[in-house]
Amino acid sequence: MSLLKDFTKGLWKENPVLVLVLGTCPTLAVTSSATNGLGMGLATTFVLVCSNVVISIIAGIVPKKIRIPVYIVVIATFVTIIDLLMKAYSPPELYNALGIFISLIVVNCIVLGRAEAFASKNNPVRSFLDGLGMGLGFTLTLTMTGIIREFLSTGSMFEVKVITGWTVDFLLPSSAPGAFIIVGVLLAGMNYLNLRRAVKQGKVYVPPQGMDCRHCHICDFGDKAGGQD
Amino acid sequence: MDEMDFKVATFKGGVHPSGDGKDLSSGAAVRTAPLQSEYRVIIPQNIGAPPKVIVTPGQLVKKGEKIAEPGGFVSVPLHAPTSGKVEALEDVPGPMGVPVPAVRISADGEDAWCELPPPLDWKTAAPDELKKRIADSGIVGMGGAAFPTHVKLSPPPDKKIDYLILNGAECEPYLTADHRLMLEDPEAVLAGAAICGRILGVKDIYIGVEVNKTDAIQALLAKAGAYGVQIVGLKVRYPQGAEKQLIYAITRRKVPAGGLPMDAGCVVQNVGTAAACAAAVLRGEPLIERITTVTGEAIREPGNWRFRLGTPIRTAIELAGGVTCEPGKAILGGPMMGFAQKSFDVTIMKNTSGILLLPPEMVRQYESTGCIRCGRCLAACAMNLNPGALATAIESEKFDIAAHNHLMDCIECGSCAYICPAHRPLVQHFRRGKAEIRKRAKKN
Amino acid sequence: MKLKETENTVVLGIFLAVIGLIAALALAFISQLTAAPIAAAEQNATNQALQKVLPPFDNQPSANTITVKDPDGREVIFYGALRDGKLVGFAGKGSNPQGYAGAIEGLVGLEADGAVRTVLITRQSETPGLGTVVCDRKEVKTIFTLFKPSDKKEGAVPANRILDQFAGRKAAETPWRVSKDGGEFEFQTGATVTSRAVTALVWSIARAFEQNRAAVEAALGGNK
Amino acid sequence: MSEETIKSELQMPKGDELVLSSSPHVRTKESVPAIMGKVMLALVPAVVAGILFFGMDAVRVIVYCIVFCVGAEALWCKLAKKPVWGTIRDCSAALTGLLLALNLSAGVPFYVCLIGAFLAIWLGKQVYGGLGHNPFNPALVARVGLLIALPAAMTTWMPTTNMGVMNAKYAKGFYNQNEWQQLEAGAEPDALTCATPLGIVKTTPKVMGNSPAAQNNYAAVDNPMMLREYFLGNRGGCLGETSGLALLIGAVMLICWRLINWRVPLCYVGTVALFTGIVHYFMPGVTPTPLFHVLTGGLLLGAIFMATDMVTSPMTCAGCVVFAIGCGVITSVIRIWGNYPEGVSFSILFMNALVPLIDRWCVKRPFGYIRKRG
Amino acid sequence: MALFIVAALAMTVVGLLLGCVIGLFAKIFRVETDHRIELVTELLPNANCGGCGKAGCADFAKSVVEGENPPGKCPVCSREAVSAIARALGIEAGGEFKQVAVVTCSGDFSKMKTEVRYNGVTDCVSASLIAGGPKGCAYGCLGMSSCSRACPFGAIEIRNGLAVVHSDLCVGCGKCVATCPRGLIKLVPADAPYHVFCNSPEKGPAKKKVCDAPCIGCRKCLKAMPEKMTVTGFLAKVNYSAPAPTAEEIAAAACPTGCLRAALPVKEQEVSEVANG
Amino acid sequence: MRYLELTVGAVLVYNFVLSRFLGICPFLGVSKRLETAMGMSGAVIFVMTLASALTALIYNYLLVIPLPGGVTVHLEFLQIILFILVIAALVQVVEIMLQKLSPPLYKALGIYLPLITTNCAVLGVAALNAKSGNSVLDATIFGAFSGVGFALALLLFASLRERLELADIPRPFQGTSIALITAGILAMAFIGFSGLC
Ligand SMILES: Cc1cc2nc3c(=O)[nH]c(=O)nc-3n(C[C@H](O)[C@H](O)[C@@H](O)COP(=O)(O)O)c2cc1C
Ligand SMILES: Cc1cc2nc3c(=O)[nH]c(=O)nc-3n(C[C@H](O)[C@H](O)[C@H](O)COP(=O)(O)O)c2cc1C
Ligand SMILES: Cc1cc2nc3c(=O)[nH]c(=O)nc-3n(C[C@H](O)[C@H](O)[C@H](O)COP(=O)(O)O)c2cc1C
Ligand SMILES: Cc1cc2nc3c(=O)[nH]c(=O)nc-3n(C[C@H](O)[C@H](O)[C@H](O)CO)c2cc1C
Ligand code: SF4
Ligand code: SF4
Ligand code: SF4
Ligand code: SF4
Ligand code: FES
Repeated sequence: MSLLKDFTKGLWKENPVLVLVLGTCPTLAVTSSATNGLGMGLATTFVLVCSNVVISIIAGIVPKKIRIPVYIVVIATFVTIIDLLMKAYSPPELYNALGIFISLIVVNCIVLGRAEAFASKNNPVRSFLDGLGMGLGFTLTLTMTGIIREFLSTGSMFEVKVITGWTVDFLLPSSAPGAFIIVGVLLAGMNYLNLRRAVKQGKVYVPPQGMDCRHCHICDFGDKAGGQD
Repeated sequence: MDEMDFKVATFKGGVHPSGDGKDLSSGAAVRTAPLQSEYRVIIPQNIGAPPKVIVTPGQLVKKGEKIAEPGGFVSVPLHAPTSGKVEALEDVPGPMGVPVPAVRISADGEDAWCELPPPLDWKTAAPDELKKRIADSGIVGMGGAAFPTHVKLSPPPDKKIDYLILNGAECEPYLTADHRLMLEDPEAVLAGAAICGRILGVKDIYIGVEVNKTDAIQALLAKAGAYGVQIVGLKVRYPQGAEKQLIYAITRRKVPAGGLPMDAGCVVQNVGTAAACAAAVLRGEPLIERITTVTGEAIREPGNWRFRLGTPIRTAIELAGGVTCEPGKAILGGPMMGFAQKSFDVTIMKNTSGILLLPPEMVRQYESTGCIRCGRCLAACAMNLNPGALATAIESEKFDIAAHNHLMDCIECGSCAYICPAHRPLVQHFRRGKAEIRKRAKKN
Repeated sequence: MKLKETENTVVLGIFLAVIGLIAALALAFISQLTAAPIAAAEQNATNQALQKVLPPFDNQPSANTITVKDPDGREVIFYGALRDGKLVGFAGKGSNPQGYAGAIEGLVGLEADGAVRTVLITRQSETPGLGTVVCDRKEVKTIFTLFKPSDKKEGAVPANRILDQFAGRKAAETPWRVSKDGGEFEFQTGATVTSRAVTALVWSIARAFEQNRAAVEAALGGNK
Repeated sequence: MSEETIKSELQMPKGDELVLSSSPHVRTKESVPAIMGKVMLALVPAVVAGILFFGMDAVRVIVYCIVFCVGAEALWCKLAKKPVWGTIRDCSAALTGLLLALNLSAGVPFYVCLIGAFLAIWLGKQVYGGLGHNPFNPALVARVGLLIALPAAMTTWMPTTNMGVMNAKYAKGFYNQNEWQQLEAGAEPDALTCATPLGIVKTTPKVMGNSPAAQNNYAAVDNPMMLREYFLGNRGGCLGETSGLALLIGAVMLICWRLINWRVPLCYVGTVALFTGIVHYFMPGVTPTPLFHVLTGGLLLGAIFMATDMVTSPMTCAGCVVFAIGCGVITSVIRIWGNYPEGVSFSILFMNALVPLIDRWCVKRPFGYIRKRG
Repeated sequence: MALFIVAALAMTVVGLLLGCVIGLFAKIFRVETDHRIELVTELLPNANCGGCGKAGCADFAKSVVEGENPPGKCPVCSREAVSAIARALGIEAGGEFKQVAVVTCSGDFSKMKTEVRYNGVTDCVSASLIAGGPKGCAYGCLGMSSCSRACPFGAIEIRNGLAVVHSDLCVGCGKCVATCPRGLIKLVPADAPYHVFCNSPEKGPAKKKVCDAPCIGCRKCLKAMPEKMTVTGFLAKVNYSAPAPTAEEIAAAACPTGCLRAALPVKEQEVSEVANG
Repeated sequence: MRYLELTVGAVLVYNFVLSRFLGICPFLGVSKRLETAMGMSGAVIFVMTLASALTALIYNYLLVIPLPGGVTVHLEFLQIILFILVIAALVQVVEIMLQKLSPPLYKALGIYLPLITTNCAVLGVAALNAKSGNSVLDATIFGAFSGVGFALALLLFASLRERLELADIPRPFQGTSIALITAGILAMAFIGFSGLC
């Protein structure tokens, strides 16, 4: 049961992008098409799962003082691996479209965040499931965002025209400003659903106010800032 | 109009309320209200400590007899408005909507003065003696704030007072009480000015009068020389009568923010206050009556009346011939700064300069929209604040932002709310903001 | 003392070093493993473009090149395609700086006789939706064609109204101009500048070939 | 009146109609709908000019935009359960619609108006909470959004119905050669497009470099005769931007009604003139004369009606001046060196983003605060 | 092979270097921090409501660690969390019993006379500054949502012009008490079922004139349960330090105006509608 | 002229946040108050400049190692690891030193430093430098001005958000949602600068 929860929570309840608002850069940058979103999501999932497992194994012996550098080395290793693999085996268009964002998985807050918040405190199996869940949640969100942006701008999904009569491209959703706007609207939609659900369940819902550093303990910003932000 | 030998001064900002309603009552000579059978004298009538009642129910009092002692230095005594019996000490509707304690006195009809203190010769009497007389006569600022006058006349020794300024601007629309006073009894005003000037030992005494009251200016000018008082014409513009703006207009001095006029070497008195001082010094009469304008489009016979303190406004309306229609709003004071009332049982106090009844068609129910940031309030604010932004901050309960943006310097003149095309209740926001900020300051 | 709480500088250094060592070895291993596929993929990427514009070939055109100057003095790289040792076509790669937002780079496939075969724009920064309409060859799949067996020939490229009109033309003719300037080539309304630049680019590559034909054919060899 | 008559006629108030509200108890007669209405009135000359020059197409676009904008506003209010009429009544949606229309080419298809209306009202205004809360000018959010989304539709310009009045030698530059030949031959092509002066200036160096031919091209669009036509409005462009004359009439109306701060248009246009003047003088051939820059593009419309939008511009005088100068500089830079032929919308949007900072730094010193120095 | 060796060497050197540098710097530039504060903050609810009288949870945590406040001073914290903190720091839990707010007024639109039309800001503080607001009673609830906006837990609803506390949402932080300009919201023990819903000290007849359900000071309740009630002037109060009145006692008292009664039970559905606005 | 293009490009045309999508998390997270944003801006400019210089050194001199025997070893696959390690260590060292040496400066900047480690912008600038093969000087300038671009966007955005705090935003749009939408419109305005370099 709890193992199942470790896996499923990332999909919706603690969705890294829409609820925790982490890893925003790739969410915005590579979702101009569904394929790119899917590719990026899978690459991140790979890194997330591998690093989660490795870190949960070594967490017990890593000296506190160099915890972050060690984790980063682990993560960077897997990122380099996926980078090399994609260079070798993925379609070149995909690799080019994702560009430097593959290497930037290293600093994706989700990866380090899960390492710190979950993997370093739990056993490899749970860490694996957590990584997989979070990764798939991320993939799902990215793909969905990609589908929406692609569909709104050209009427196609995964480069397949769904609406055949759509001839004039509407380029706003696939442009840079459109990325911000579409993700913003998606977040609003998520908030709306949560609000509605809260009303049904008799609970109070507070929309996420942005990456709230007090709940992330990657660094001690939140504690030092003392809620001043 | 003949050539006038006074300068016309003004300040920056302000508004011109359209249709200032002064002509309704400016031609009506001051009449004295007949004696009423009952007066309810509200006890806290001054800023500062409320007076302490010294009479008990059933006690007989004479007109002008003290019924309350000052509650501290910043406080004044109260005097019986007529001779009669103290009926009760009770709560009555106050001008701010909350019940306030009052002394109810039923008149015996004789209206007999108590033994008044002897008149003083203001030219020879010691300043301290004059000041004491003013304090004992219960005189407070009659321009609105009801600040005890003797306190104003006792600046700390390190503050050198250079100018005494009498405020005859009466910039509020509709109100004509000061106008009539200056026109009908210029000598009382001038004498009061001279008395106060002597107490303070000032260089110059000015009376500032808006130039829409030329007859009053002429009347003052005719006698001013004898009292060593200068008359200054003021541009017609609201809030010309606000202390800081008046000082700036006349002396070009700026009262520092958070400071008092004395920080700029000035003392400002309302002309009515001056007249009351003159009455106290020259005739020994305490402050038991004042001139009040009863006006508004809903009043049948707008005019200026001399009312005893404690007269209900219902009586005032009755004296003014009642109403022409069911009023949409009853206001104590002028339309820009006065307080809306919900009861006609409120009684006249030392600072009640006007009773204004507006017909319903003039009282639009303003539906305010969001601030459109037009900046008109900014241009209108005589204090150079940004009222629109302040109100927005208060609306979203960011009081520290408001405080940071100098909310506390707002004089609540209402120019901003008058001019706002979105009809935002700016002043109401400011009152709330100030209340919250004061509450917080107290807590820390 | 537990490793986790240690603050000993040397231990910290060694720990990080060991982690680094493991990472380095792992990566070195993987990189060796992927070196060949990556090289192949890179080859593929260049060849893919060439494949699109050239007739079927069996050599490595990307290794069979010569650089010449076009009439305006800009460099054009020619790739030679051989089949069974015979020259079957050329691909010229050049650029034109007069695009709406910077230079436009293109690859033009030529038949052995110098007639334009296929035009491909390889790099541009034109306005999306305007200039890119001129440059992009995008395959439009729809849900209806998705499951149909593809009936396109080997090496065929998606159509583009502007780029396709050059096919079969030879440079020796009158100046190539868009119809707006009195020429015979169609242009994209709203993207005349791009259309002009593309037209000029193709023409200059075709002319570069005509003028240097001998040298190119000689250099790119093939036993005639 | 004697005491008796007073008594006999005395009517006392019952006090059941009393309204309780804060001082001041009198208010100005001005109101938001009135302001918006007046701005629309001031736009009437521009609308008339647009219709004169672009015919029924202009009417169509204007009607579409206003209807769609008001509709979008109503729809949002309905969905958000806000009072619909209360929001429509302030006329700001209608004004936004009108301004949006004036910012579009008269030839745009209806769906451009529809999308633009939703971009303006939903994205530009209502997500921020409606009138007064939006930090960006809604009409320009829509314009720029459309420019990114549908560049083809947004950069296809109609010629004015009066272009033929122009000296044929000059007018020719505006048409493409085919169309011009057809026109000369008396044919009626089914759709005519034409270039805008700024468009020609922007594309000229791309095609010809800084050559004598390019200078010729500049001279063809930038000469006294053409400038007069531009001033009257006889040129391609957005339907409301072409006639400098009509816009200036609007400006005079707005300034007389004290609805806008005259410093904004003055500083904006002045900065553009100065900037382009300096560049024109010191780097000949890079850009046309300042007067050309003032009279072409959306500068006058933007400076008079859009940079002055009170909601999205600074509140203080000093702030407005900074704002306008900033707009002017950015507009000039984009026009001279950027990819876009015109930078008015971008510059105003960019400066909109700076407004909170400007507002923070350009505050009036409250009365009684002592100057820090001296 | 060279690749392996060079790569391994490079990484080892860099790793060693960086590890040492970090360790060294950490040693040289050592600054002490108190980790207990972090710990306590984590255990606190992080609602930052200010109910403890501090600027927020982190601030409160600091004061707890410094011994200035007992952990129980946080009204929002669950008992378990409080004792966890106490255990962690080895101190007394302290604090008071759970309290909830109650709005001591019955004057909704149906009961209290509204004499005039109010035109202004919908905010109790603002309204009370204008002739005391539109409602007839100068002590009653103004019903303009100041308290419900102030409540960080969405526990107050305005119902027909009267504020109603949903006691299951209320945590007793006291924000509303501080906000109400009339001072008629009181913190009472969470388990007290009955309250006097009136706040006006005025004379009974005066109250009767403006309100249908005031406390008229008839003292019936005092007679029925002398030690559980107190009456001062014309206003009765429940004596919360005594055992709570029973339903029978309340019935026996038979409050003639019904201002002595139980707090309204609220349905869950309603609660969330309030909380989510 | 080249440097003008480099700088204008980094600040306006290819703004890190608004057109390259780098450093969005701190952009959203630390933009609620202008003062905080200013602190963050300073820290980012500082770290990005330093990190660009260091990583460019690594890229230019450490990744291709000529061995004595005429063999060159290509260590490009260690690029990511080396970059991020150096950045992390750099940030940590700077933080530790600031904390001790200059408490006021630490107070102003220090708390933002750790946030920067996990920020795409810094690694991104290193990766971009590597991708375009910039020299150390070019890389440093590019890094500094990319930081300035980040700072510009952050300051504009923070002041806008302070204004939005006071606006009456519909509930579902509150918080990050409206922040993203605003960033989108800001990005639209920045599109106008395209072509300046
Ligand atoms: C207020 C306003 C702002 C405009 N802003 C832009 C802009 O930022 N970018 C743009 O390409 N076009 C903009 N336009 C449209 C230009 O006027 C249009 O691109 C084109 O007409 C410029 O050439 P012209 O001046 O020769 O007519 C704007 C139009 C108006 C009315
Ligand atoms: C906005 C505003 C307008 C005022 N207008 C007048 C006025 O017209 N006449 C007047 O005597 N006092 C006016 N006052 C009060 C004066 O500021 C000042 O308090 C008064 O003149 C002092 O005299 P007093 O103490 O005798 O009342 C006004 C105050 C404010 C804030
Ligand atoms: C925002 C914008 C983007 C443009 N992008 C391009 C482009 O990518 N390619 C191009 O050739 N022209 C571009 N143009 C230039 C104009 O469309 C230009 O007027 C046109 O190329 C020549 O006019 P015509 O095609 O209508 O005859 C652009 C113009 C604008 C306003
Ligand atoms: C002088 C003036 C100029 C205005 N300009 C614009 C404008 O450019 N765009 C717009 O959408 N609304 C404009 N408005 C209308 C209104 O301010 C706008 O709808 C608000 O920005 C919406 O909140 C203007 C209003 C005035 C009074
Ligand atoms: S802010 Fe205050 S001082 Fe300024 S105009 Fe408004 S009420 Fe008057
Ligand atoms: S006058 Fe009103 S609408 Fe204009 S800025 Fe001030 S508050 Fe806002
Ligand atoms: S109702 Fe009052 S005491 Fe209870 S949680 Fe809300 S604000 Fe706090
Ligand atoms: S009398 Fe009591 S119950 Fe009635 S309104 Fe007043 S306070 Fe409320
Ligand atoms: S994902 Fe880029 S900064 Fe967080």
